[in-house]
Amino acid sequence: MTVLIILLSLCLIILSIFVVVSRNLLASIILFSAYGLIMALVWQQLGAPVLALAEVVVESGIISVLFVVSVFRTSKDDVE
Amino acid sequence: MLKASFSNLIYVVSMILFLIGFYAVAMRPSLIKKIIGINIMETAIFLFLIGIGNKKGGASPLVVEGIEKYVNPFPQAMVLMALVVGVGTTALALILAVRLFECENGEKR
Amino acid sequence: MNQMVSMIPITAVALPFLIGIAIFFTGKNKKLMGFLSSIAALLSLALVSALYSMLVRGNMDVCCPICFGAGFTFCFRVDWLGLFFAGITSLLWVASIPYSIKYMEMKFPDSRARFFGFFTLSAATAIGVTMAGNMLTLFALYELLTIFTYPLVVHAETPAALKAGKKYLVYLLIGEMFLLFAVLSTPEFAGPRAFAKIGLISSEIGSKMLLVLFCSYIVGFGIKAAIFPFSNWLPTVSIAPTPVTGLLHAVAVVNVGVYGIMRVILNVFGIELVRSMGVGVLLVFISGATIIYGSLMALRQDDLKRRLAFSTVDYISYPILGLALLSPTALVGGLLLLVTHAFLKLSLFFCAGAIDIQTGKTKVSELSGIGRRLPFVSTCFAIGSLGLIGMPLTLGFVGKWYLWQGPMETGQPSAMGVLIAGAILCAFYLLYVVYVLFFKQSNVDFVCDLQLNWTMLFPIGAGVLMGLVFGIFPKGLLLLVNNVTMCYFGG
Amino acid sequence: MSFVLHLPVLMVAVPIAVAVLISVLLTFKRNIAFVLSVLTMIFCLISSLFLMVKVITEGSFVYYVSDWPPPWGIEIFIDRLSVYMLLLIAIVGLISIIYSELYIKKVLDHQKIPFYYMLVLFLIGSIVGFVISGDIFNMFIFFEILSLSSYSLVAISGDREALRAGFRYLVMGIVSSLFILLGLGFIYSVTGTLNFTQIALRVKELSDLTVIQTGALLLIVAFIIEAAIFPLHVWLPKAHGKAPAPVSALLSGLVIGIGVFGMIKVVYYILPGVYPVSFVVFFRGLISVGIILGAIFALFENDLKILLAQSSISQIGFAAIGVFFFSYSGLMGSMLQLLNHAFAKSALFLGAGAVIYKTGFRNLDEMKGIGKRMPITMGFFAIGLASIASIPMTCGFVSKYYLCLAAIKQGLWGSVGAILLGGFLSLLYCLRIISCIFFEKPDSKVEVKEAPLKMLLPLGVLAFLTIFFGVFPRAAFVLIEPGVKEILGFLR
Repeated sequence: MTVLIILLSLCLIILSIFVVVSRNLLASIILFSAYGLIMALVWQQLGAPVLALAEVVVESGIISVLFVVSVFRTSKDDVE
Repeated sequence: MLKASFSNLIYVVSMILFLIGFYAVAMRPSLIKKIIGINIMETAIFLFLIGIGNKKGGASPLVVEGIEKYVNPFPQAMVLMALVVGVGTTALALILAVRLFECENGEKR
Repeated sequence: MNQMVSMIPITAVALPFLIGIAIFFTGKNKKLMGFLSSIAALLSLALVSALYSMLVRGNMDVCCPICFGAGFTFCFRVDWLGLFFAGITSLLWVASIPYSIKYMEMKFPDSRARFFGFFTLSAATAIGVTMAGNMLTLFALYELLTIFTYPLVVHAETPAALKAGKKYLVYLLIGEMFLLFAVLSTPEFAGPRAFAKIGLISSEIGSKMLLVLFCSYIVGFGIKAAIFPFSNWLPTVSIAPTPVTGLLHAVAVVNVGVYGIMRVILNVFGIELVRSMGVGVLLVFISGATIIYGSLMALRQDDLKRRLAFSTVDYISYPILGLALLSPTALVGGLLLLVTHAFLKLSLFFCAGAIDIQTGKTKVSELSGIGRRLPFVSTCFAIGSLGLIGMPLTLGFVGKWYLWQGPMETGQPSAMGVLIAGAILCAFYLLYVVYVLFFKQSNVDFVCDLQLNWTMLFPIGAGVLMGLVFGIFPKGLLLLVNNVTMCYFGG
Repeated sequence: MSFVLHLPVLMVAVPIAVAVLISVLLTFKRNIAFVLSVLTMIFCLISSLFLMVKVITEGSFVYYVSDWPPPWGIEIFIDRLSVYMLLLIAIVGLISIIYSELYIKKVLDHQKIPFYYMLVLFLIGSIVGFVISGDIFNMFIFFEILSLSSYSLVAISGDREALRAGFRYLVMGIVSSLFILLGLGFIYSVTGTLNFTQIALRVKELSDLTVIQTGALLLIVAFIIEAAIFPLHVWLPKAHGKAPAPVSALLSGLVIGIGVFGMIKVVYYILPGVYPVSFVVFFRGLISVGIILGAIFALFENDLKILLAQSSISQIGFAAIGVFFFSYSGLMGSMLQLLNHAFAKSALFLGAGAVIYKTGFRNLDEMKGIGKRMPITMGFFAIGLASIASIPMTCGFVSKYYLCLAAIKQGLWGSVGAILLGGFLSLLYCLRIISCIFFEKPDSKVEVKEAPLKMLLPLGVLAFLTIFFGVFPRAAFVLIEPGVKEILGFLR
């Protein structure tokens, strides 16, 4: 179990770095929703299945949709 | 030393994620990126809180007969509430970002 | 009964204060405004004389503490030193009211309610400072005095006046910063009746800290008393209307500064401690420098009011010098000179204002030949000047007589030199004006289109007359001054 | 008197319930929003008075919402200081809402007006909740609601500058609330509880304090952001300067004061007095720099409302520095400064709002000589300035007096210098404003009349309160002193 958590954590860190560094906003949002899914997995491993479910719904669901909508209404590049 | 850092793995990871998120908030010019950074920070803290409540080999806090060792449910309840509040905050931030963008580009809808 | 008596000092401050606030709301009603201003002045004079009679009868315990909480007590108390200063201010306040009403009517007809409101507030606060029973009260009123005089300085609302106001505030507020520090560092500064005993500070707090405290106090009060490096604000604010320069900046405000220094040396530190610290010499040096500096600068001024203002810088240091010599005789001399200065300088300023109103001349070089057109004003100016220089038969002479004995008693020849040089320079810069007034031929003809009535001439004449009367019969005044010094030097 | 026990919860619940009600009525009854808000605030004021009487006579009490004791239920903790804060909140809240009516009608779109009242009520309800909550997590939740409504209120006018200011505020605010969350995680990990009294008990049993100190540090940093203390003040000037005037009054008068109150809670309740010296010295240094810098910024600012906001940075520094003196006088000064700032700064923002309402002028240059055109409005404004400049006979003098006294007693010469210099600079910028609005000749020939009575009255009440507490500081001492003594008792 520990190994799984280590792997997932590594994934989390790498994903989050990509999310922050990526020039394309749309790409970073998609990566962010993947990050949310992996985060949910970690939480499940840590004995919080209900929270994991909530995280999937909220982070990868509602918030990602909100992000995509706002990005479509603004610009797609990583500049202000 | 190595063993200690293994048991504290969750804390270390959450701190790293927190700092990455903080970098995005502080350094990236794009408003959307800042909001994403805020979300990363937020999830990092949730991870930290869940890590606090976790006990080795503890079951999730659902009462099932025969299990005596549960993880602490209290941090999980906190995270759930904070998660909900966080959605609201993110939504408001996005609304502001979109309005600001429209204002600056002279688009009125 | 005792309760009521103890309320008199605070009443003497609070009543004129409230009247001053009421004056703001008189608006266009000129009569009511004048009436209220006079009432305030008369009321404070009456209350101060009541206190004086009480003090003569030996009722020293006129004290009224208002405790708000730990370490925050306001207290009003009357003793000889305070009453001496309060008496001068209230007397001259009454004298200057008719003059200022007339002056403002002619010179600044706009927003007079504001002027008289702040004028009354300032005078009331200046009297309040002298009745303060502890350092906290003293500081609070001291700062209020600065704030209340600011609108008077900028009353003309010209850019030059605004600039002068800014300078005034920066100087005085820096001083108040030091003062607040010193006040708060003094143990027992806010206790009820803190001034009741002599020597609030024990020498146990360390000689370094004592010196820092002393210097902070001297800077704090000294800026208001216009001592040497900090004296430049005083000539600058002579741009204000003449009643302000006359009553407030030649009498009330600078006197309050001198009063503060006296309180610090006599009550807070105590003569003995100051003597053992050896800082008296420092103060002698500072006041000597101020005397020389003020006189030299006064010689160079062409603007009459500026010249008189520098003369104030010069003259107001005599009491400090008298105090710094730490001998009772010198202190008597200093206090007498303070009275001299208050009466005569007020008259001189009022003369300058009168000349300005009648002829529009403000520069000394333009004054030639005015002596014959305005004989009364010019004669008063001449007598006042002679009094300030210290001619026999004037109060200035009596004061200087006592002051001169100070250096002889304590053996400080440098102070002697300063006194001689000061007297000579004073004669030069004042008598030159008199010379121009009476003996210089005027090139241009001018018309006196206005006739001054008695309301303006009376205060001028009264001030000069007081200087003469007290000079010839100095006994009563000496008695009062001796009472003041006896509290600290013990006979 | 048992109904008094329920009042704290009602003071949170009623504003929030009314806010929801207003948002439901949003589409049809528009005018009712104002009336409802005023009634709500009057209710809050009355209940805070009742609470005050109860707490002063009988001491602090604990209330469990629907009788569930912690750790399951929500605990509400009312002591003398929180009652005092509640009174400030109720007074300033009521006054700003009354003032809002005319101002908001002029500044905002018609359909936004009920929305505005809804947000203000949310703000006030959540501030009350923040003050009375007995555990850190509830503090966090109320802090989030408080922040959300403040961001929205700052950005409500929808113009570009306001939106920018709102967004910047939002980013800083969220970071600050995340710091709270992180800090409470740290504290929870070693104490296993978030309840203030229980934490204080557990701390005594702990041998290693590093973790809990880190947690407390994070909480303090969060409140430093909220209170806009020096390096983290960047969001404040624009946010308070660009918001509608009554909102600025609420934000400047109450919300940043709440940051200081949070600090007091952390420093005195959670971890009473066990801080490394370097840590305390560091915070005092930061706050001192903030006091001076804020005043210097204000000295060179031209936009009146932004100037007032800059001065808030300096003024709230005075309140915050007293917290780190750990002494009676320091805390007295701090609490008095909160009172002074709540009343005087609100009066100033409302006064600046009155000028904007009447003339549209925002810059000091344009306001030359306006004191002669609207003497009563500007007279009240000048009283507020006097209090900010700590002139004797105003509340500001008493507070700064105590702070300086505390610093001198402890021999903290750096803080003494900062307080004295800060006070001096405050006097300078206040007199700059005074000389500009009263003594300079106006450029324009615009005819300006006095502000309407509905705006003058709130201003007048605030000006009266600053003078009242300055002339009779004992009235404030009665409220503050027992509370200060009580929390100083925790230190030992």
